[in-house]
This record gives sequence, C-alpha cells and structure tokens, in this order.
Amino acid sequence: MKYSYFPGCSLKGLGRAYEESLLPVMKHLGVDLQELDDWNCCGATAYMSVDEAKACVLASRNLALAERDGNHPILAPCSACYLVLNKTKHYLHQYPKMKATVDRALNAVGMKCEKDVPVRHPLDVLINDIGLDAIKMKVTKPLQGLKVAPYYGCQIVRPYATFDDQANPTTMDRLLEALGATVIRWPLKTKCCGGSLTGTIPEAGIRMVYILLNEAKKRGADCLATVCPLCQFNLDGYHSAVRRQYGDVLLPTVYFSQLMGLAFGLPDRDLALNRAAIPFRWRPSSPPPAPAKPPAAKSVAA
Amino acid sequence: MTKDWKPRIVAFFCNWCTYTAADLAGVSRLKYASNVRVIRLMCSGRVDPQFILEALTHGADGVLIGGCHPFDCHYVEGNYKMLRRFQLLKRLLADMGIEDQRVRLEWISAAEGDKVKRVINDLTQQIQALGPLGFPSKVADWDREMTELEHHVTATAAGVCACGESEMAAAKPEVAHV
Amino acid sequence: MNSNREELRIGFYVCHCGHNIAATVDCAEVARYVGTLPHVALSREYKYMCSDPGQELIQQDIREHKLNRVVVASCSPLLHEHTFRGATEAGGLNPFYFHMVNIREHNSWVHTDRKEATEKAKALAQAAIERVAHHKALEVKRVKIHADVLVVGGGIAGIHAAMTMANAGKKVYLVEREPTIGGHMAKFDKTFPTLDCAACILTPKMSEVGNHPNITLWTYSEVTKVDGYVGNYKVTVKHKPRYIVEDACVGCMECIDACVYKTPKFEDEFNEGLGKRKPVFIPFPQATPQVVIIDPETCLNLKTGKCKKTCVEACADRMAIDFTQQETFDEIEVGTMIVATGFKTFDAKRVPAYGYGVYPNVYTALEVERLVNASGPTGGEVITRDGRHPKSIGIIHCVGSRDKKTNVWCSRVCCMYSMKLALLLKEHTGAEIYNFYIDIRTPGKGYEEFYNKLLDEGVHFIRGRVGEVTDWAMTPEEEGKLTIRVEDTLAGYVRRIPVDMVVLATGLEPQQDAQDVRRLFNLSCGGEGWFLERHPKLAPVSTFTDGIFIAGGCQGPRDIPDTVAQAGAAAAECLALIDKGYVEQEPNTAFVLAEECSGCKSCIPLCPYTAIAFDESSKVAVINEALCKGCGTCVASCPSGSIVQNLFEDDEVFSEIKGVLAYD
Amino acid sequence: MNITRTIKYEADRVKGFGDEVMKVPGCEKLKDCIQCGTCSGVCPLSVYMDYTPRQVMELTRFDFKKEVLSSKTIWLCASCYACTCECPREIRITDIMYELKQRAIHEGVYPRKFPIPVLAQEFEKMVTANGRISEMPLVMKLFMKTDPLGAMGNWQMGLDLMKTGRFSLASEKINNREQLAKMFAAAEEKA
Repeated sequence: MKYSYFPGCSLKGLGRAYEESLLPVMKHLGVDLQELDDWNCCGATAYMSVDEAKACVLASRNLALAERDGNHPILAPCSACYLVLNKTKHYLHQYPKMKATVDRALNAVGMKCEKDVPVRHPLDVLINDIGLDAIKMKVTKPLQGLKVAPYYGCQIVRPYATFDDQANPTTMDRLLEALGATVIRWPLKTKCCGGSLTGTIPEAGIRMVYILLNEAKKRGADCLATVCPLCQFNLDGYHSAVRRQYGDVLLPTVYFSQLMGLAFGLPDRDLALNRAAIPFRWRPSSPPPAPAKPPAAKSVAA
Repeated sequence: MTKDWKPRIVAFFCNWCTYTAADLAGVSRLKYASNVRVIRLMCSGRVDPQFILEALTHGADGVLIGGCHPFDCHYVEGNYKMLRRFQLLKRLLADMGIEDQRVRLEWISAAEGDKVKRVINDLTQQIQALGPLGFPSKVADWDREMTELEHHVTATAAGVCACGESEMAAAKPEVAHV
Repeated sequence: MNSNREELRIGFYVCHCGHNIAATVDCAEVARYVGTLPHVALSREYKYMCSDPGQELIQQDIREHKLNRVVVASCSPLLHEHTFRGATEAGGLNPFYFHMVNIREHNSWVHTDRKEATEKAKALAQAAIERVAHHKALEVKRVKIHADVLVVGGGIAGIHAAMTMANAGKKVYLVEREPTIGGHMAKFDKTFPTLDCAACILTPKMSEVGNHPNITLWTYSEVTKVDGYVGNYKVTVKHKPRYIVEDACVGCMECIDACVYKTPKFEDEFNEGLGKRKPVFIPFPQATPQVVIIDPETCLNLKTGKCKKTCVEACADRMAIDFTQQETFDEIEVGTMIVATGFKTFDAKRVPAYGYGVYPNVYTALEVERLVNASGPTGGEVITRDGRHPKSIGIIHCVGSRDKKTNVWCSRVCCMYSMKLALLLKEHTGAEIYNFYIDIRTPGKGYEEFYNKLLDEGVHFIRGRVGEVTDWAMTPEEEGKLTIRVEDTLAGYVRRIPVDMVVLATGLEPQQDAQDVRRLFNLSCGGEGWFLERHPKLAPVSTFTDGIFIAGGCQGPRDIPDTVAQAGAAAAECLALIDKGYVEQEPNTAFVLAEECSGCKSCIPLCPYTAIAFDESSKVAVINEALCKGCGTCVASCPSGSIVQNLFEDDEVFSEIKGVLAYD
Repeated sequence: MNITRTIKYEADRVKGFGDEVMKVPGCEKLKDCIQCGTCSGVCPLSVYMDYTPRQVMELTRFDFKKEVLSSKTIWLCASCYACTCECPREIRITDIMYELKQRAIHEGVYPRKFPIPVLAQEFEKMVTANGRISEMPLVMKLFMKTDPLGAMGNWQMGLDLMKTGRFSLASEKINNREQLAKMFAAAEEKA
C-alpha cells in the first residue's frame, strides 16, 4: 500500500528525530511512503485562532495535493497535522459555506478537493494495515525489561480519530508489547502536555510537563514513548525549567518509532537517538536504562 | 410553473404507527410544511396501488405512504406486503415517466413525531424542486395524441389527408406514417 | 341502509378547541366554505365540540334538521371519534354515519401560517364530506373477555398488579424469568424518603403472592408466544429447567450445605457479584418461591457428569433434585395482560472517566445497596474491595443520564437514591460524604424535606458534573486515594477532592431485550426503547394493543410509589374490561362479494390471521369475520376487487382522495 | 478600600454577541449548555483560568463580550479537546474558544504583550507568506516581541538544541507561494 507522506513543519525542524526514525522503520516494514510534493503547513492550532476559514483553505491545499498525486491515504505523523487535516475534512462535509470558500480558493488555482482522501496516523497504519504479527516478525532485539509509559497526548485520539478509543487508547500499548517492552499503565496517557504554553506561559506549561514526567516516573517507567513532535519537545526540552520549579525528574522521552527501530535492530545512527536533550540508552539485558547524567549543559551527550 | 406554486401531497398513514406519530408531532407542536393531506387507513397493507394512481391522476404532485417499521406491524406483516407492492408500483411509475422521488414509502413508528416532520419537509422540498406533476394535463396530452393518431390512421387508411391538420402531420411525420 | 337512497343531509361542525384550533385556522371561513358544498344541510362552528353542549348540538340538529350524516372537524379521531359517534347515535343515527377530520394535531398545531392552515382544513373537510356520503350503517360486534389475566414480570409492579386482581377474585398468572420474584426492589436496603426497610415491606407481599390461591406463580419462566386479541389471548410460557422439582422442594437448603463445593465459589448475581454462592443456591433468604436452583454453568454434575451428587443424598427421599429436567411449555388462555418487565441499570463502564472496573473502590449504587444491607455479602459492614473502611466517600450523580453520549433522559430516581445512600453510608461509616450533582430533583412527597435533612446531617453537596476519577495524586493527601476532579460551579473553582470510595449513581435503561418483548406483545417503543403508552396523559398504562397494559420501569424511569400506583391502575384497567365482560370491536372487518370473486385464492396466504378460507362448493373465498382484524391487506391485493373492508371501502377512500385534491 | 461594581445591568451586555458566536460553524450547540461544569472538570488548564470554561460558555451566551474577550481563559486553552469529547451536551467547546480567540485578535482586546495571541499572529503571518513554519525564527520573533529578556533565561535550551542539531535559523518555504497567495485572495472574495 502506498501513502502520501505529510511530514509537517515540525518533522523538518524540532521534531526531525521523528522523521529520521520513522522513515527507516517504515521502509524496513516495506511501506511505500512518498512525500507530498510542495506540501504546506497544516495551519495547526495557532492558525485556527486567527482565521478559521483561511486555516481550512490552508489545510485543504494539502488534501487537494494528495488527491492530485494519486489519491493515496495521507500519512500524518504529527498530532496537530493529523487533527487539523481531519477536522478540515469534517468541516467541509458538515458546513457547505466553508466548503464553498475552500472550493473558491482551490478553483482559483485549478485544484479540487472532492475525493475524501483518508488522513491516517502511523499508529493506525501500523496496527490496522501492517498488523502486529508482521511487526513481531521483524523484531530481532526485543525490548525485554524496558518499562515504557505510552503517552498519546491529546490530538490524535480526540476528537476525530476512529482508530482508537478516546478515553483509553491502546494501539501504542499493543505495539510496544509486540516489541517486547513492558507497558506501564497510567491514567495520564491522553492528558495534554501543555502544547505551546510551555513557551508562552511557562508557569502553566511547565507544570503540565512536570506532572506527566513525575507520574510516569512514580509508576516505574524507564522512558516515555510519544507520537507527537510537540509532546516530545515539551517533555524532553524543558527539564531544566522543571528542575528549577519542582526539582529533578529525569526521564527520557522517545518516539515510538525510535523504539521500533531499536527492536528491529536498525543501527542507532538511523534512529536519531542523539537528537534528544535527555539521552536514552538501551541495551538488552542491561539494567534498566536511566538517564546517564543530569542534562547539564556540560554533560549533554551528543 | 407559477412562482408561488406549492406541491400537493397525499399521504396514507397507518392507524397504529404513522398516524399516531403525526398526532405526536402535533402534540409536540413540531412545525412542518402544510402541503400534505393525510388519509388514515388501518394498515399500510390496505394501500391499494390504485389509491396512489388515483391521487396522482387527481392532481397530487406526490404521495407519501407511512407504515410501521419492519417487524412492528400491528397486523404482523401488512407493511411488508405494502413494501412488495410498492416495489412493483415503482417500476410502473417509472414507465409512466413519473419521477422516483414523487412517491415515497417511509417506516415511522408511533414515537417518531420528529420523523414525520422531517419526512414531510424533505418530501415537500423535493417535490417543490421537481415542479408540478401535471398528471391531469399529461393524461389529456396522451388522450389527444391517441385521438389524433387514431384519426390519422383512419385517414391514411382511407387515402384521404384531412386538411387543416397538415400542420400536425408535417410536425410529426413519423406519426403520420405509422 | 335505506338512507343511502334518501337525499343526503350532511351536518358539518368545525371546532375551535378554544384557541387550539381557532388561533391558526379561520373556523368561520371553513364553516362558510363547507356550507357551499353539495348535500351539506348545515355547517356550524363551535367553541368546544366535545363538551356536553357541543354534543347536544349534534343530537339536536340531527333531529331538527333531519341530518343523516355528521362530520366534525376537530382533534384526532384517536381521541374523540368515540365521543362523536356516541353523540351521533344519541341523535338517532347509526354511529357509523359519522366521520371525523383532524384539524388540530395534523393542522393547527403543526402549522403557523393562518392562511395555509385554513386552506388545508378546508381540503380535509371537503374530503370528509365526500367520504361520509358513502358511509353505511354498521353494527358493532361484541367479543367476550376471558376472565383470566397474565402478568409478565415479578418486580414490585407485577407483584402489586397480580395481588390487586387476585384479591378481586380473578385468576392471575404471574410469569417471572428470574428464579425468584422481587425484582430490583428486593435488592434495595431502604427506600426513600421514609427509609422503610425494603425487604420488610416487600417480602410479605412476595410470600402472599406465592401462597395466593388465585395466583399461579411461574418463576424461571418466560413468555415465548402471544396469539389472539383482546379478550382471547393464547400465550405460550416456557419453563426453564432449574433441576429442582418445585413442588417437592421445601427450601430446607440441606442440598446447599451438602454440595461438593465446600465454600461458595461463584459470583453471586443477587449481590451484584460482591459475594459468592455455590452451584446450588437460593438467591436470597426470602426468595419466593422458597425453592433452590441449580446453575448448569457451574454445577459439576451438569457440566462433567462426574460428581458425587452429595446434594441428592442430602435431599434424600424428598427427591426434589432432578438432573434430567428439560424445558417445558404451558399454553394458557387469558383475556388481558399486564407487561411489567422493568428496567436495567446503566453499565458504568460506558463512562470510562469514572474508572468503574479499573479502580476497585469505585462502586455502582446497586452494589452499595447490597453493601449496606444486613443480609448482604458483608453483613452490612461497609468495607471496600481493598479492605478499607472509608473515611470519605464521593457519590457521583447522573452517570449515564442527561448525557447525549449515553442516555439523554433524567433517570428520575438517582437524586433521591443517592441521598438515601449518602445517609445510610454516613450512618454506617461516619465518613465525609460528597454528592456531585448537576441539579437536585426532588419532585415527590417528602422528597425536598429529605434533601433538607441531608443538609442538616452535614452531607456535602457540590454542584458540578465530575470530570474524572483518578488514582493519580497531586498532593500528599491524595496519595493512595481516588481523586475526584470537578468544578464546584457554585463557587466557580475547579477542585480536587480525594476520597476512599466512589459511588456511581447509574441511571435506568430499558431492558436489554425490550425490543424482543415489545414485538412479542405487539407494543410500541419510543426511540430510546421504553414501552410507549397509548396517551401520555389520558391513557398512561394502556398500549396500542387492546387488552395489554404496561406498568412500572418498562415504560420509563420511575420510583416505587409511582410504580405501585401504575400497577394498580393497570390492574384496574384489566378488571374494568373483565367485569364488563365484553369488548366492542370496530366493525372494520372485510367481506368477500361472492358474485365477483374469481376464486384465484391470492388473498388466502396474505391473511396473517388465517381468516380467509376457500369454499370448495361455491369456489370463492370466504372471510371468517370473527378472525378478521381489519387490516385490509387482502382488500388491497384482490385482483378482481371483490373484497370490501367496512369503514374503508374503496369508494370511501377514493372519494376522500378526490376530496382532499378537489380543493385548490 | 477599593471596591468595584459587580452587578450586571442589561446595558453591560453587547446584545447579539452570543447569537453571532452561535452562528459560527462548530459553535451552534452552545445553546444547549446546562452549566454542569464537565468542561472545567476535565480541562487541564482550568487550574490557571480567570473564568472557568463553563463560565466562559455562560458569559458568551449572555452577551458579556468584554469579559469573555479579555479573559485569560481563551488564551490558556491548549486545544486538547478533552472538554469537547466529554461534554454531555456535545458542545464543541474547543471550537468556541477558537472563535473567541479570533474575535479577540480581531478587536485587539487581548492583554498587551501577552505572548499567545502574538504567537498566533506571527504564526499566521509566517505561514501566509511562506506556506510553512520555521520554528526557531518564529520563537525568536515571539521573544523579541513579548519578553526580550526571557529569551536569555532559555539559554540552556538553546544550547541543547544546538548540540542536538535542531537549532536552525533557515527559513522554510514552499515553492508555489504564489499559488497559496492566490488561494487566500480567492477565499477572501465575497467572504
């Protein structure tokens, strides 16, 4: 099966480790990803706050591009992109006025958005298209003994996803178990990471980061696994701010795709593990990996 | 079609489900289009296809039949029998050039007052868009054509061309040569 | 039928119904228009046609103006057709020379444009005028009513209805699918707002039912088939095997003691799974009948055939245990029925945010009823699943009620039972109790006073629908507890409140198999699955099937007093029918015009009541009037048009069609 | 003692404001609110809000435009959609928050130097011009506009980013920017 890969701005910027690990993993599974040609920003939450109609126009250009380039399902790894593209589809369906605006914009440049291209998340594709059995077959270095707290964050399960349960999603749990990891059950797996508030209102944002890290750690997690570049950035990048406010809660946060790569035995250099501020190291049969050292400026591992 | 033309729709509702649902719509003060005139029957199974044709020939622009949901018929399966009859009737109507949307069968239970409203509004809108059926004038047209046809056949057979009707003969040569 | 040949003299009346019709329909104009139609001898408008003077008017006009047909344009015929037929008859005419036009439910109440509504009323009236010309004089048929009654469901509604009728001397069959009667009420500890002990007021009634000479009690049984019609129903009842000969068992329970399972091992349904039972058990001490039951899913002998059968030994020569028992069936005849099949409680797992099934200390209200009950699994000691004596308890209202994602309705009883449980829990534990509510609803005698009492007792009320229940601690006081996160909407703050125990006030829902039951008894259901009453105000226990009544929680959420009142009402409706002795049947049956019937037999398989037979001697179809119920299906499908339905003759319907369309 | 009048007169309402909001796609169901507070109960950010989400719903419905548009609440919403998913009346609270944010920006009533609306606007500008976001330049711009000194406090993070190869000041752009501009122009016609 072929997919139109929609990386979104983050996967080319702060979240590049996500792309750098996801692409080799998907390739390893034989998934054909073709990056959508000349895609644009999905609009994200910030754009919605300024102009909803234009945000829909922005998102629909991507849908139209995918339609033009073979109408393959869009694979959107970033939670915000996934949400916004799906939301736009819902809105176009539900509100004829919005559809008219979007059609006017697309018409002006000779494009169309009519074919209802599916927008899918990698977790959805991995579980439902590829299947856990096929994934298990590829596992050569099971993550035996690694205790992972799966963290879904908000926007992939709410409110438009249909591939998993809103209140208690389990796709990543099942995936991690297939990789051989031990999954930590915890009640915060769909709680918000603070989004952009970490930067804009640190007091509020940092608290949310702290709550997540602290609870995962309390429940014995070795690391958090995430599906979203913003979640990863917040949970990984604000350790020093957390320490200043609440004390040290060191816990690495990795993309699920990085864990998949490890279990598949892909070389470390293909998994961009060195892109995190809090280094994550995992060697099978070694004692549970703890962050090597506090992430002081002097000691950041490259 | 005049601008303020309003469709006229005849409805046949079964006593137990749909008629009661329409009563419920009333008790609930739901508002819907006033174009439908309801005729009460005990069961949708009583709806004779002739009733529908009769309504269309007498100037109805659409017909609505309301019965209980499948398996809920007060008389076990009258609604199912209506459904079978309805399918056959639809083919006939199609042959007569009557648009599919003009005649509709709906299952509406006694509790579905809101569905009565929805269906009536929807059907009214649809038929408004289709325009008048004009069945009486259609029948008159057919009658006229047939009379003329007969006339021509007789005339041709007699080897006489009725003058004054040459206009028509010219307009419809294929008829003239039948 | 001679009046057909007479000159037609139709009297027409349009009713204002106060403002109900007159506000939207120009009644004067309708009366004026109808007065211009042929054969209309008289056309009037009147404020309330259904009033005594209104009816008197019809009678007087029939006499003075020699009317021979009457048409009234007013409300739904389902409401007042009977009234006006009566008036027509009282005026000296055959009642079926009357026809009714619905210009209220189908017109004034559903339209707003006065002109459009008036035009529609005129069209409908004209149709009736044309139709009534074809009406014929008909005779009402009387059908005798069988005096026996069936009550389905042995909860408090069924028990009360059965007792009422049995005490009036009627023979009653009470069918219950569980091994004992008692229903939900038997599980309650106390009842609000009086705090009567539920068992103390219920169990005497249960044993009365069990011992009543006029009641045949069939537990562990289900109705599987219903045939016939009002006055003459034939009902098939299935008895499920309980592997106990009911007549032989004396309820000594020695078999239970003797069972090879020395300790109770299986989930006890009666105690909501909080306790254990053996494969042979009695649901609760006061179960009626006092007869044990063997559960084939867990009984070693029934599952494997390999068991020492110590129970049989213990039963000894009473020989009440019979492992060979099979399903049996009874067929009974009854004239009337009461369906009182009750409700089920909402499955709290459907609201995942509240953690039911995830956190052991989250309970449903029904579980707590058993927990505080002296004969419950803990003997009335409130001790949580993880062995704690709670010091603080949160009760969350509206779980599975008033929520578009689950059920939109208010379940009516939860506010009151939550407060009852709050009081009982406070008495039992002395804990701090928090009620989380959206609105407190206390519409009942003594209910608001009960709420006041709770406030006096220091039970806390926080107005806010709970966001989540979680075991994730933010502060030291939350460690090891369940934390309820909620907006205290009256204070305007979001709060986190740690508690030891959470009680979910789950709402009421239609039974799982309500749709099947509905079809079995030919009832109607609302969209949500509650059985539908014939009229919400005026016929609240009647259904659209004559002779079948409904009572209790199967119709919608209600509390015990309302249920009992309704059961009494349903019983009274049955008694009224039985004591009258007969029902009058609408003469809308069909008959065959023998001279026109071609004998094609196509009608015969269409009749769901096998009312049509083929007469071999005359080679025509014949309809048995006693079996015909007047659906008209055979009429519509007769290729030669030789079947006629009274009240719905082709001419009558055709003229009605023409009539509604004649008016532009 | 400083006291303020808290009573609300009818003149304090901006009549029609609530109705206007309820006409916007996604916001229709606000009418159905029963003020149960579930939205606030599940909102992770309600901890810091001046009005709880429930109060914002009520204030909006009753036309208290000034109070709503100048509230911090609408800017604290992180769009996690928990309220929208849990609301028993199926009100799309997140969408209503978006609508209120748009109105606040449009009317310029948000708190001065308040970073979130500034971020939203800078974000919009950048996407409109380039079609994509360049994260670092966006963040730099934001700090320059709202809290120049605050940027210094985050030196540690900047260093982390540089060391992990994620600090890039390059400007991301789509090729067909002209096309996008045309689309926006067409969308605004008659709109």
